Amino acid sequence: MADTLTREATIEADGLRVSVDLAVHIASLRYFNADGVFAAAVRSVVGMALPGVLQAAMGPASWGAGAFTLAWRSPTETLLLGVDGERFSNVVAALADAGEGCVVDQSGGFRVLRVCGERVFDLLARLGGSASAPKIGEGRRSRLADVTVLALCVRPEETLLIVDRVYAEHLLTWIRETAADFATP
Amino acid sequence: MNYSVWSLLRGALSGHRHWLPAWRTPTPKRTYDVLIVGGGGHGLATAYYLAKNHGISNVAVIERGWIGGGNTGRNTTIVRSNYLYPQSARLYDFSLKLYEGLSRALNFNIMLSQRGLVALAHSRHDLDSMSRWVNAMQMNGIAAELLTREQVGTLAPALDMSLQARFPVLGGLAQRRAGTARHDAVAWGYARAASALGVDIIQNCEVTGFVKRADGRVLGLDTSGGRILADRVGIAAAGHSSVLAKLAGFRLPVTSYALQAMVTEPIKPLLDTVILSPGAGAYVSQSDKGEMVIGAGLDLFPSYAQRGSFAVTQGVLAATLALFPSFGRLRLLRQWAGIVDVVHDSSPIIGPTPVPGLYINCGWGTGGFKAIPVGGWTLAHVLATGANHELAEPFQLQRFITGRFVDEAAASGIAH
Amino acid sequence: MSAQRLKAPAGAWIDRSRRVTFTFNGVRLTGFQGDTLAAALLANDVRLVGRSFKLHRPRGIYSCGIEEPTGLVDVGRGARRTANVRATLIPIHENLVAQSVNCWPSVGWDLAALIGGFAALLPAGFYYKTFKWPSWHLFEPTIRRMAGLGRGSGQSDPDRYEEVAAETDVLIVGGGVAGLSAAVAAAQAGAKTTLLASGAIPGGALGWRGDVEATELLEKARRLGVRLHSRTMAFGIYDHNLVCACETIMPDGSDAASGGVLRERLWKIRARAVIAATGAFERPMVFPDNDRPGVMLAGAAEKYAHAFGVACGQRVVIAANSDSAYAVAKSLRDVGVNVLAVVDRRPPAMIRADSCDGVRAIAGAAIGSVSGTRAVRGCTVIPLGGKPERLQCDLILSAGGHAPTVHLHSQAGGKLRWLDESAMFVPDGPAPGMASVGACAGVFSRGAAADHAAEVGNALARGLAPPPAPIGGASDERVRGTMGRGVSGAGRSLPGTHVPGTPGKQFVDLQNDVTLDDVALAARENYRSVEHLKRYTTTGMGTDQGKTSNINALVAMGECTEREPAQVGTTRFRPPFSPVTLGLIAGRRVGALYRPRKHLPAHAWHEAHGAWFEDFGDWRRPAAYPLAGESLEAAAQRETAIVRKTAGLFDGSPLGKLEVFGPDAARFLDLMYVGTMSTLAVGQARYGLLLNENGTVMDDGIVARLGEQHYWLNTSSAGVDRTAASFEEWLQCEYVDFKVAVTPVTSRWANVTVAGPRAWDWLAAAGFDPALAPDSMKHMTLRESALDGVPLRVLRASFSGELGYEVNLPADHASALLERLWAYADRYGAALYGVEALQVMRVEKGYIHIGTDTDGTTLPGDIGFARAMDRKAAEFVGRRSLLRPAATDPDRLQLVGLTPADGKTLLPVGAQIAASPPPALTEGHVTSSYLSPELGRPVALAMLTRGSQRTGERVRVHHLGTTIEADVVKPPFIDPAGKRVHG
Amino acid sequence: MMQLNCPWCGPRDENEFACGGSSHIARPGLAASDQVWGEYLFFRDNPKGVHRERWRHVQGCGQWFNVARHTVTHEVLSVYAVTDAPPKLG
Repeated sequence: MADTLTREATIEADGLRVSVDLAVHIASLRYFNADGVFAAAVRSVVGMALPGVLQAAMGPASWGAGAFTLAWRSPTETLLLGVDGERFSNVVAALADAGEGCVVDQSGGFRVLRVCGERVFDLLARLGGSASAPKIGEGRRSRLADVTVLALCVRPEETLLIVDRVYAEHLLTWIRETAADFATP
Repeated sequence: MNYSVWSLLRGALSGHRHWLPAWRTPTPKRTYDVLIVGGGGHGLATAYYLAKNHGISNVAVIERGWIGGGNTGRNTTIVRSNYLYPQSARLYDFSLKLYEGLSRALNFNIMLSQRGLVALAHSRHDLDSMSRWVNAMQMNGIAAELLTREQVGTLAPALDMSLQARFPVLGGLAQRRAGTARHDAVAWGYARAASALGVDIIQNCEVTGFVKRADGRVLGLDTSGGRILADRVGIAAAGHSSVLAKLAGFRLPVTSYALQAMVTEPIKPLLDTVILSPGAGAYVSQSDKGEMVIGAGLDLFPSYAQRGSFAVTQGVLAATLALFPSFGRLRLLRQWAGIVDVVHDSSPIIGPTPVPGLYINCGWGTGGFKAIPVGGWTLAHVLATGANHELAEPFQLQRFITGRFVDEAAASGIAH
Repeated sequence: MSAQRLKAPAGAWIDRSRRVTFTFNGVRLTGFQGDTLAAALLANDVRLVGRSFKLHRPRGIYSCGIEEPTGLVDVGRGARRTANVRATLIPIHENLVAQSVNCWPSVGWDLAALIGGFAALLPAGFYYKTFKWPSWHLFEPTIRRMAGLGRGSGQSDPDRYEEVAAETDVLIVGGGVAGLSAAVAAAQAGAKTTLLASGAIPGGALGWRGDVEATELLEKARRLGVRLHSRTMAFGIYDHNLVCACETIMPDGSDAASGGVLRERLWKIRARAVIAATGAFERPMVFPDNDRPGVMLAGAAEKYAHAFGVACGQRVVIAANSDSAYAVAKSLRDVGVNVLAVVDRRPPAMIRADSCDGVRAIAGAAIGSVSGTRAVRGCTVIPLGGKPERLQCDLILSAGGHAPTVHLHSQAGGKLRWLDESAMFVPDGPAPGMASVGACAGVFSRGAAADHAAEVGNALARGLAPPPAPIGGASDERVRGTMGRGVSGAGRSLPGTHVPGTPGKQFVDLQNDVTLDDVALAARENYRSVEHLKRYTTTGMGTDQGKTSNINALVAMGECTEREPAQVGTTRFRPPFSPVTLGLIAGRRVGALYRPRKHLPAHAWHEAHGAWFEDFGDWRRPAAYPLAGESLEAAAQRETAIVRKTAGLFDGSPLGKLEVFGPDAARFLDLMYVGTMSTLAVGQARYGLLLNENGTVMDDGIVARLGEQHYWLNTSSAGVDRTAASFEEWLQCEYVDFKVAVTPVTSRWANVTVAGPRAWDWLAAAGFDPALAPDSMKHMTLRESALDGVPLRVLRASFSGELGYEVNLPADHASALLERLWAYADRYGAALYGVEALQVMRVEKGYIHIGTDTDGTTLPGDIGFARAMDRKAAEFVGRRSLLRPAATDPDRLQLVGLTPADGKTLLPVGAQIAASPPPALTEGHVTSSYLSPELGRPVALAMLTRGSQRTGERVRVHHLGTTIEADVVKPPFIDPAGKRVHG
Repeated sequence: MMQLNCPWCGPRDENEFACGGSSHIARPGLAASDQVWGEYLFFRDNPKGVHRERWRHVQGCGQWFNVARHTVTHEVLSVYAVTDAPPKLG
């Protein structure tokens, strides 16, 4: 009923495929100066600079191979996402005492929905405001299905929806019902 | 001229040419004993009770637009006195008692329909809060009952009574004497009766300033129709209270918000009582013409625009359909908003202002319509005697300095 | 002579090869594919369609569109029954079911029609003058039954609605020549352009004329990438140019699939600029009995003839106050309909000489009477000064002039001005962010409308101010449209059309039965403001919102009160432009998708272990784990006894959790909490109270120090969002130079609580690090630990009063830990316990629960925290308010314990404490109350005036008519020294 | 439904924000009189015209910012930082 999200909870529709990615590690990087001591530590440990406002960037290695993604969330917060648990913990540990900032492991606190297909924009237009759809390299936190969702796009035709765990089922149900009517012109 | 079935019969025979104006439209005199700013329900009631209770009829009501055009014509017409604190319970029940005799007193049918009101409980915690509410009302001498699920279901069969509903109905608090009244009729009824007793009702006349003596005492009003003097002035302008206070040189603990209301197309009777659900966030009744009258909470940002945000309208109607799924295919006919004067403890302010001779009745927030009779009665009392009516004593401006709030909303429990 | 189908080519919109059968009032009828229900009814010579609201007079089809006042029906079956639908808007489909509204037993024999006989007794506002004695309650039920038009389905709607957000530079509302011209111009200027049309595109007056230029415009618009939405009615314009529109996907009465369908789509379009091209409605003429079935709008009859191939009558009289009457006369004649005469109310000088070739025009004349009640059979014409002439006709058309559709302009805050020569209100300059073009701007000649619309489209696309409308009215010369007959020019029209003094009911509002006499009565009784007129007579308050009645009503009021129409003015136009389905506005927010509930990470595990779930705020949580046949209360008693005796397992995951980090974190928390947090050593935890600026207790919970600059905060589950928001407000708006980061982590960490004397033994058995043992980890300590590599934050704290461990771990591992611990439960005779048992235990200990024992008026001193405040001289949120007179009032309600005098009776929650039964002055109320299994008697908490000084006093507790005696005690009721918690 | 231009996230629909009431209200210290404290907490201009208020982009970046908005037309005249002085409005 509630949190029985399994990998197979995928939704197929006309020009759309939505799946849940359970194995994503997520941490909040909090800092008081976007280009201070902490930011420098992130650049060296993660290999990428903190993204600018509304930006999201993926590390050099492809997603599958344990690269990291950084997504701007506020002037004092960036989300770090990674699929390789071990590399993720090393980064979290390395940043722990970087000073002027902290790392808050949020793994398990969010769910990541992977939305693929050419009608991603049509789906997001049916979940929320018209400013919710991220372009490539963007991360936009907005109101989708009445709840707060960070939508980030690091690859063409693939948008990740990051939602608080307690609202994941709600968002998925809303998407499932929307997708069911996707074929109606 | 008396309104009755006989007068209607006489009218039928004479093509209804014998009816007199419901209220006079005099040219304003230069001076009055009392001036009242605001021609809504509270202002008109104040004028009526000044003449009726205190024999002061050298009074003028100054209305910026047309009488009953502000919140009086924009609310969801609910009258009730299901209040927790003795001070509020006495105030609102006094108002309900006046409502119960108002059609006869004013010789104007205000269509008071005491069809009962039920506040819904959706959790055991809600039931506990309602137990406190009912017992407190009974302590205040106001009849109230706790209803079982089944009793609520029979009163409002259109409710979603399934236990799997998003807001399962576990019971309710009922006040049988509560119900609805025709809002326009309340304004017109008071206007007609006040005019008959000699009160001048002056529409399309906007107050542009207060005339004061050197020592600060109020002497009268500057208006779009010229200067009018008076010994005492009463303000009953609801959402525009701060605008008038500013003209008079003081500030109020008031913020004006849009409060939306809406009606559906008229259908045959489907709901015979007033249903309130603080938990779901909507309240509903069916008008005599058959429209579902729907209201909810405020648009939560300051506004004097009588429109309301579409996002709030969506929330209100989603809440309404959560309670009444069978209303889904009905259609929204009209949506509008009043401008309500909200204070921290959602209780009124009836009494003197920092300006000598200037008194105010405001702060009713979302609950002004039910209080029109008592608002008029108590403002008239202080205008006539200079002393607060005992019902109004706990509701003074000073409470925002001393901290002696009468916080009904808070007493019903913050979110838990 | 009945209405009937006209020969082809009349009927551009119908497919004569596809017959469609439908039932109306139980009678099976047939029409063609493309017919609306109204067209098909007229084709079958069904004149009587419904009954009017008040007088139940017979009503027929009056228009051919959205302004229909009287042709209302209920359509569809069962859960799909839809009330008050306009027959003019429903395309018929196989086995469509429709019924008349507001009549019983049938539309032909409506009992309530007897009222018509007493109409003289029922002028406007009659109900204000009577029904007072003995009381309104005697009359209301009958009146309510007679009121209300259609009947709802009484079942929940099986169909679905969705909401789509869009953005565009220029949004055009209306698909006629003006709308299309503006769209093409805007797109050519490079703007992202969207066009909405309530019907087909091209729409408006061109829809059925096979207008070559319009089709070219449409093609050009498509090529330029204009996004065209037909069957999409813009119903409202809101702040900052948000236009909301309803797209009809599955029209009413279509019973397609058995399951639900996507019925309508809500468009929420944010536009930089909006152009209204919404055309105009035709104004009815006012003459005696102008409400009989067979009296219709002239434009409507023309459209029925050409679009649907239906002659609404064979012998037609047109009552005119506008040149458009002659265009309609010739148009009907072209398809073989016999137009007897145009009865033109205007003096000859106002009538265009070239307009009436071959059509008999009676100038300066009016219709004196209409014969026939359920269908027109004839009328008398009274030339001013001449003798009446009787005409045998079966159809009387109204061509009363035009009323520009200014609703969106007015909703957007635009002003209106009165054009006397054409007797209509037009926009007075642009509204903020919006311009009007074509007929709704008062530009009726086709050429001028197209040119002006293009200029406006171009200007708004480039962000420039729109050029003013070339409002011609009478002086505007008629431009010969390329396709023969131009769109009728506005021409000259009289404001008022009725002949004063003629007897008979002359209707202004057909749906609500408002006559000229009612308007005169309103004027006589001083209900002169146009808003009073509307509310007193209910004109314009029907489902058509006055689209065909507003102008005639306000003009009539003007005449009764010697005022010009401009002085009378119009009422405020409020959304929606035309009634919109509630379900559409709610969109997907139905059932569980409206305000989603929150579930525990281990919800399934609890479900599998017999949890009884309830709502606690938005959280769904186990209230208890009842065994077979056990009540909730009995289960809670059993669970409590087990925890007190041995040990219990509880899921506390909804507890609010925040991580507060930064060099100024300690200083900041001292400013937020009543107590002092900066003195906590690392690993140490302390209970804290949070107030708002007004001193009210808002939240509470435990604060623990994880590191020099790092704190872990627990708050109430309902309060965490509010508390986090409050911290952000203080940090960003007041203490702006503090370096503090507040990160909510409620969903990251599950909370598995083990409590009871054997709690530690249980944890040890399950493999927890021995360093967490009670003797090496004091009460109110937080330790970071691990179990099989899973990181833990273990807090020794207790809301039950027993030895307690709160194990915070990543949410994904909650079920595994519960399962692991549950395996050892039998060894200790332990049990799962729910929220109910926790409440019993915390009340036994006298611990408060914010929002249950406290409310929005409770100050810290009321619940025993006065001492904490004195010791802390420093500033904190709410402190100054605690120095106000009210806060130091000795008579405040204060928290006390209560036990029943007889030691047996449970004190009801919410019972009032007072010296005597009601009515009386209350001194307090019971806030929490349970039977204590350990003590074998009830225990309760209450708020009592001067409670702290009344220990030992005997008081009376009153609940719904019963009175129970109780003694005031000082909590806690169990283990006052708190030995158990220190284990 | 309004659209507010969040200084970080750009234009967003009003239902992503929460209004925090009037801005530029100085907070008195503990020594303030009851009268001054009461006026700080409750007494407001509540203008029917331009109102300087603060908003938080709750469902976006979570940041507070100031807005000068007309309380009748809802026209937004200026958006500026919480720590900025109120701009002169033309």
